[in-house]
Amino acid sequence: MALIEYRDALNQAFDEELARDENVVLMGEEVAQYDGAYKVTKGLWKKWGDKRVMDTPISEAAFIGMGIGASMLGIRPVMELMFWSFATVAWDQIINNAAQVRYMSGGLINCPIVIRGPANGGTNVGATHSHTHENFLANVPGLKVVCPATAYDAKGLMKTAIRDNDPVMFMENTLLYGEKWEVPEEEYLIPLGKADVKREGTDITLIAHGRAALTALRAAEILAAEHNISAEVIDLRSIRPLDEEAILASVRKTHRAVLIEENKPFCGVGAQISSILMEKCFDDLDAPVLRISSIDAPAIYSPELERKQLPRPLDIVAKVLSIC
Amino acid sequence: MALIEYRDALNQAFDEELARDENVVLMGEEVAQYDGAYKVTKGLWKKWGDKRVMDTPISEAAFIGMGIGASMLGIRPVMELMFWSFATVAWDQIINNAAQVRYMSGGLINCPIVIRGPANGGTNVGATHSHTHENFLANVPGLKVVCPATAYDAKGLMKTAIRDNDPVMFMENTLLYGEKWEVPEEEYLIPLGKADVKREGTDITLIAHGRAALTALRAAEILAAEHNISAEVIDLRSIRPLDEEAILASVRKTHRAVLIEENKPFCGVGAQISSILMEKCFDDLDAPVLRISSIDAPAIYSPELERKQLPRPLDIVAKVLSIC
Amino acid sequence: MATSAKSTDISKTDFGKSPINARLSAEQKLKLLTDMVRIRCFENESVRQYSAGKMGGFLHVYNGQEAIATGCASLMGDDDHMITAYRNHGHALGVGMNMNECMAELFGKATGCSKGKGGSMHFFAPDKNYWGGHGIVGGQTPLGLGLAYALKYKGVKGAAMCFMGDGAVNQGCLYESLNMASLFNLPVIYIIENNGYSMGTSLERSSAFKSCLAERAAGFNMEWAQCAGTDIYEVRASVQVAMERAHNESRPTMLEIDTYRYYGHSTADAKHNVVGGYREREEIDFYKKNHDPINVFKAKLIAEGVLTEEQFDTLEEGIKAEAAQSAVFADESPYPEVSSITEDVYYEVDRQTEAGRTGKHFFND
Amino acid sequence: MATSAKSTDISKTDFGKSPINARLSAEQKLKLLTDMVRIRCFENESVRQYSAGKMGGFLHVYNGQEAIATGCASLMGDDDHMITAYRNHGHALGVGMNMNECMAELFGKATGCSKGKGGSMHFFAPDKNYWGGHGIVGGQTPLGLGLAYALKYKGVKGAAMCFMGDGAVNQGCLYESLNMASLFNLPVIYIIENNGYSMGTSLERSSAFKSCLAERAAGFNMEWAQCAGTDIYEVRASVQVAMERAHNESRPTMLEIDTYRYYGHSTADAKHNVVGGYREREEIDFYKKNHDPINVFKAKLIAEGVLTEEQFDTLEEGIKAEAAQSAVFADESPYPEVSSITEDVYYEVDRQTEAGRTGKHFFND
Ligand SMILES: Cc1ncc(C[n+]2csc(CCOP(=O)(O)OP(=O)(O)O)c2C)c(N)n1
Ligand SMILES: Cc1ncc(C[n+]2csc(CCOP(=O)(O)OP(=O)(O)O)c2C)c(N)n1
Ligand SMILES: [Mg+2]
Ligand SMILES: [Mg+2]
Repeated sequence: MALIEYRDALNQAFDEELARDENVVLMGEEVAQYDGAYKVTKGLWKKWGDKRVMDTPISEAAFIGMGIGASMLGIRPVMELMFWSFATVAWDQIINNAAQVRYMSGGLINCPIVIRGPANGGTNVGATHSHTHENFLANVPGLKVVCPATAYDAKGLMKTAIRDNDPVMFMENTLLYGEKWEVPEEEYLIPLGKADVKREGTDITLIAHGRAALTALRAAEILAAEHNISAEVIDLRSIRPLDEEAILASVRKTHRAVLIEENKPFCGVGAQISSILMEKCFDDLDAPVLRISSIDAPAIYSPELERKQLPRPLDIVAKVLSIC
Repeated sequence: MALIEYRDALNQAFDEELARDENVVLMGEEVAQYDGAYKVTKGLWKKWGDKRVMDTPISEAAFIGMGIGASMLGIRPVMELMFWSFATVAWDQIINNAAQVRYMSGGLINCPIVIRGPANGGTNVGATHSHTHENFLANVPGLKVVCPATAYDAKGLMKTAIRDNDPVMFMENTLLYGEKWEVPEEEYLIPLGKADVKREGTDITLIAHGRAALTALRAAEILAAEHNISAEVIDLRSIRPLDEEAILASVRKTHRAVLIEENKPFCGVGAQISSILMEKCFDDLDAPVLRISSIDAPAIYSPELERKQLPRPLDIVAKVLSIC
Repeated sequence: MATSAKSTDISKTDFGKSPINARLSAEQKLKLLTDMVRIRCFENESVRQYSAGKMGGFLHVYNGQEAIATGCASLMGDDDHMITAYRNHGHALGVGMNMNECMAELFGKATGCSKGKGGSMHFFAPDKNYWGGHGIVGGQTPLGLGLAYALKYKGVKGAAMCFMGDGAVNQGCLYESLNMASLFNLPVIYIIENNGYSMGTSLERSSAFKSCLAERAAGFNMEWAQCAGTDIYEVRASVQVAMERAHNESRPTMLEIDTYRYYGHSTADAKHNVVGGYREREEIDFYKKNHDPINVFKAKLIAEGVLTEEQFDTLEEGIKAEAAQSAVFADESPYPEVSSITEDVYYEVDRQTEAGRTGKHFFND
Repeated sequence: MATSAKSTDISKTDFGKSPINARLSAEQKLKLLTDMVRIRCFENESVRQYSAGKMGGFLHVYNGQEAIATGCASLMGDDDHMITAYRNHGHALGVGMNMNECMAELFGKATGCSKGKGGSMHFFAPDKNYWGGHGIVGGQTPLGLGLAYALKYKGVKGAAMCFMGDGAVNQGCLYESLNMASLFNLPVIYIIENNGYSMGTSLERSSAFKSCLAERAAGFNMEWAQCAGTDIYEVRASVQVAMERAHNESRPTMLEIDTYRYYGHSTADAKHNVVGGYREREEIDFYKKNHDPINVFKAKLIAEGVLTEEQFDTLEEGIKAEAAQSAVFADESPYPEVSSITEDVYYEVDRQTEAGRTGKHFFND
């Protein structure tokens, strides 16, 4: 298996799907001639040309809406938001058109669109550029939400997302673009709605998604090495659909859980998982399920402090120790 | 005490605050000459004139943004969204400007704005017009979120919201505008962040906000009359700040809770409350905390069905009976 | 608004002589009239049924504007598409949807075009190239762009007509769309149905413009035009220019068509025809008397010898009966099952594909 | 882009003779030059410090555009205000912010103008009528409208200058704002700093327009103009017209000022000056050689006898030292405390008012 960057894994997914289906088209700001602000679409415009890989003006509402409209006629647009943060200006198109048009038409219209881009803090770009919308978007029935943590997952999930006939919100991470993972040469797909047990364990379950899953893995290593605690790490990968079975099975085994996310706490993904565990694992729990999220304030710019605003391995370790 | 409509209670609040502070101004679509789409601002344009009560074009992004900009210079705008659903087109202004400008300026800039309007389903206006954004907005540090259930609360909270120096998202309900409650003649204020125990009880705590609080009250009556169960009903009134103390005190007394909201379930307000109870009342609970929200799909138009999509008293009763 | 100075004044030009109209057969002309009357009667019936408490939510009717939807729909070929806002019954009937599925939708019945899920604002018929029916003001304008984009992508010679009201022109995504339409040479036709009001706000109180709203497109290097919406011949002639531009040059157009609505904004609008309301009763009467698209066209067809008064009465009677019958159909139709609330949310779940069966999609418990 | 056909070509008109410039004292003229040089030196120092790893995030510098912020700021009276996008260091220094607080902000230090919370894109100085510094493209345009609205509401004779780039004109809220500015007669001046590129996209690839972008305002019945941004005299003369319109008629203006950026979009932009990148090195050299606002003004002042080469060198040396010193200041300043992460979120909490002490405002535990 080749060791490749997260961005290149995505790039391969686009390239393969562009080849597979002539209705797939990539669009967004700087995705074509500039190769993408983060070079995720590098070389694709050169290879596939203007028709399949297209630069847009800085008009997120209109170009996301254009993608939605095109998808209604059978095009399969893969739309880049240079940052998911900029979805705020296209919010209406996503929430009211992509998510609702199938329903309001009684199932007559489909919207096979992928909206993608990085959604993360931690890069010192300030509050307006560091939003993580996965809890908002997964609240909306009609949307699917995916947050891959590794290159392998990113490629397999992206290919599936492009083939999915529902609108998929695909959240990448600028801090991961340059990280490398093993990715097979042969084609593979990863279903939406399947969590990945990234580490097996018996004493406690750490549930996370996106980059927080990697932070949880690091915490699990420390817990094993320094505290003799065996933590199971579940990477949700997809937030909606959600792999509830995997969550329940693990917690029923370990009887304890800590939920980690880089989102803000109030009504975050962790709140939803906690409420599921409350309802379905009440008698299985030996301790309260605890949550860690980013410190509850807008993303601070100061590099020194933003590092501390997001969950770190030792924050997780401390929470775990408080209930183990 | 006079028995007045929810809409008139709000109207009084506006009138009194317009009189009290010359920087208060009401703006929105049809709020002036048309008296408001739901007549909440009736008579105020006639009384206060163009300067204080102003109609805007159908440009939510720009007029909400205009209000935010004006508030930075000391104006205290009370902005109507004809429906809170239309906040989707002004999302960026709310999330990135109103919520973040104080933070990003290191506290140099304040944003004393109120954004208000009805936020509810149940009126058969379809999926795009029935959004309840309180969980989304309360996720954003920098914003405050208020959801009054009665005329009394609406007036007292609105007056406080207008005087508050932070941006307050004020969510009303078209189904309640025509309902009547007792409201004192003399001036009063209700602090943000104080829940109201709308009914005392000993066996279970029902926690809700907005119209769901009234549904919970009706359920409590049925529980008392037909099942001999004494339910305490807590109306959160304000979602952020949240009266955590009131929630904890009640559940530590009753040892059981059901959370009711008209929002969609995934990452709803109930998820947050459940996760708080998980963390802080784990040993006090005699049964899992359960949640009720609207049926997890876009708001259906069909009047017959939409009635069933939102939580009804008997839905609550059934949930309560399952754990009592 | 001065009731005399508007460009809805009957034009000096005889648009019946425009090639697109001159080649119409008598039958085709009667079809145009019939389609307008069908809209009028359907709307009247729906107002009646609304008053009788048969539906919920809003009802925005199209009375007075019939020449626009009918004229535009009549120009559509196999690869031409249409999308509009919430005042959409006229467009729906114009493209050929039947009264039963439309009335049943208003009643919230399972037999409605959207299975009772969309309601008055959300009629759809993709099989007739009709993409709705959208409730968020201006929200359909990028979708219209997307339809045009898809047509061009697929290499077919089609146009996407995207309608909006005079109030909707103040939603920003429209201008983003105009820029992209012009920049990318997309065959979209933006049509402003300017009925002079957005709810209770007159055009003058909501918009700043030079000669008209459509002229705003000029700044985006886009062709624009304005015409009157009284005479369906004029509507067809004006839209045809844009259609040809779309088909032959793949260039967009913004077209403003002046019109008038007889009813209030919706059935809830009590201020549209009362003293102290936002418009005078005389104004409404003026339009009904001088600019009614059905009366005007009827008179033309009688003058052309294509129609007699008696034939018209028969026609109208038949259509009224059809409309009344649609209410019976709607009334007798079943409501959707409660289980249907969570259907039509996800394609993959509805089809129970592998994807639809993987993971939890709904979260009530 | 043809490097010769742009309106940045040095104008035939001698704007030094415009009343607003003719009445400048020698001292005031030197102040204008000084301010431009201060921006240039600050930006050069910040690029150096960025390369040295002293800051995070993005750094968008203003080199090449100095005449605009400086010229505009020089026209501001007590009731005139300014707001702009993320390329905002020039405006900040222009209104009189000092280099220390700006450089410290870039370093993320507690002594920064925004206490290290805003970073490069978010400088603010309300005491100097300077409202930032905004990172979402176009997001500041409604805020600028709000500043103008507040000025009018309070009855003061002021203007709000709201800046944006040539890429930002394709955000819809700008057009909503233009309509409201014109409709409500608000004293706002929208200034497009057209540097020919939005990131890697040239003007021609992002926008459809007639003669220029500002002309789009015409459709909203708004005055508009275009001028070159090389000669600060021209900038001042052009902006002054809009200022007077705002002050005396309470009417808005859209003004497009042609300019050029020497560096990439941000320090992360590796494609702005390489073969196969989005612009040729010759183009950059052409602008530096023929349109550098500092060189052009320096030459004018020397010709006017207000300045000598030697004086300029001394001036520049002093400013370079000031910039270097600001980096020392920033470097030696402390980082904010971790506890400050949750400060400046809520006014009421920061002041520990009754409201700030009621209910739970933060939810980490
Ligand atoms: C974004 C948004 N804002 C406000 C509304 C409420 N609203 C519905 S229709 C309407 C007036 C629109 O007028 P116009 O565009 O002229 O269309 P007409 O009703 O005249 O056909 C308003 C304000 C909405 N649906 N969406
Ligand atoms: C809504 C939004 N979309 C995209 C971006 C990313 N972005 C930041 S600056 C920029 C280019 C803007 O160019 P222009 O307006 O010409 O300003 P300049 O950089 O030339 O000063 C882009 C695409 C953003 N910050 N906000
Ligand atoms: Mg209208
Ligand atoms: Mg630019």
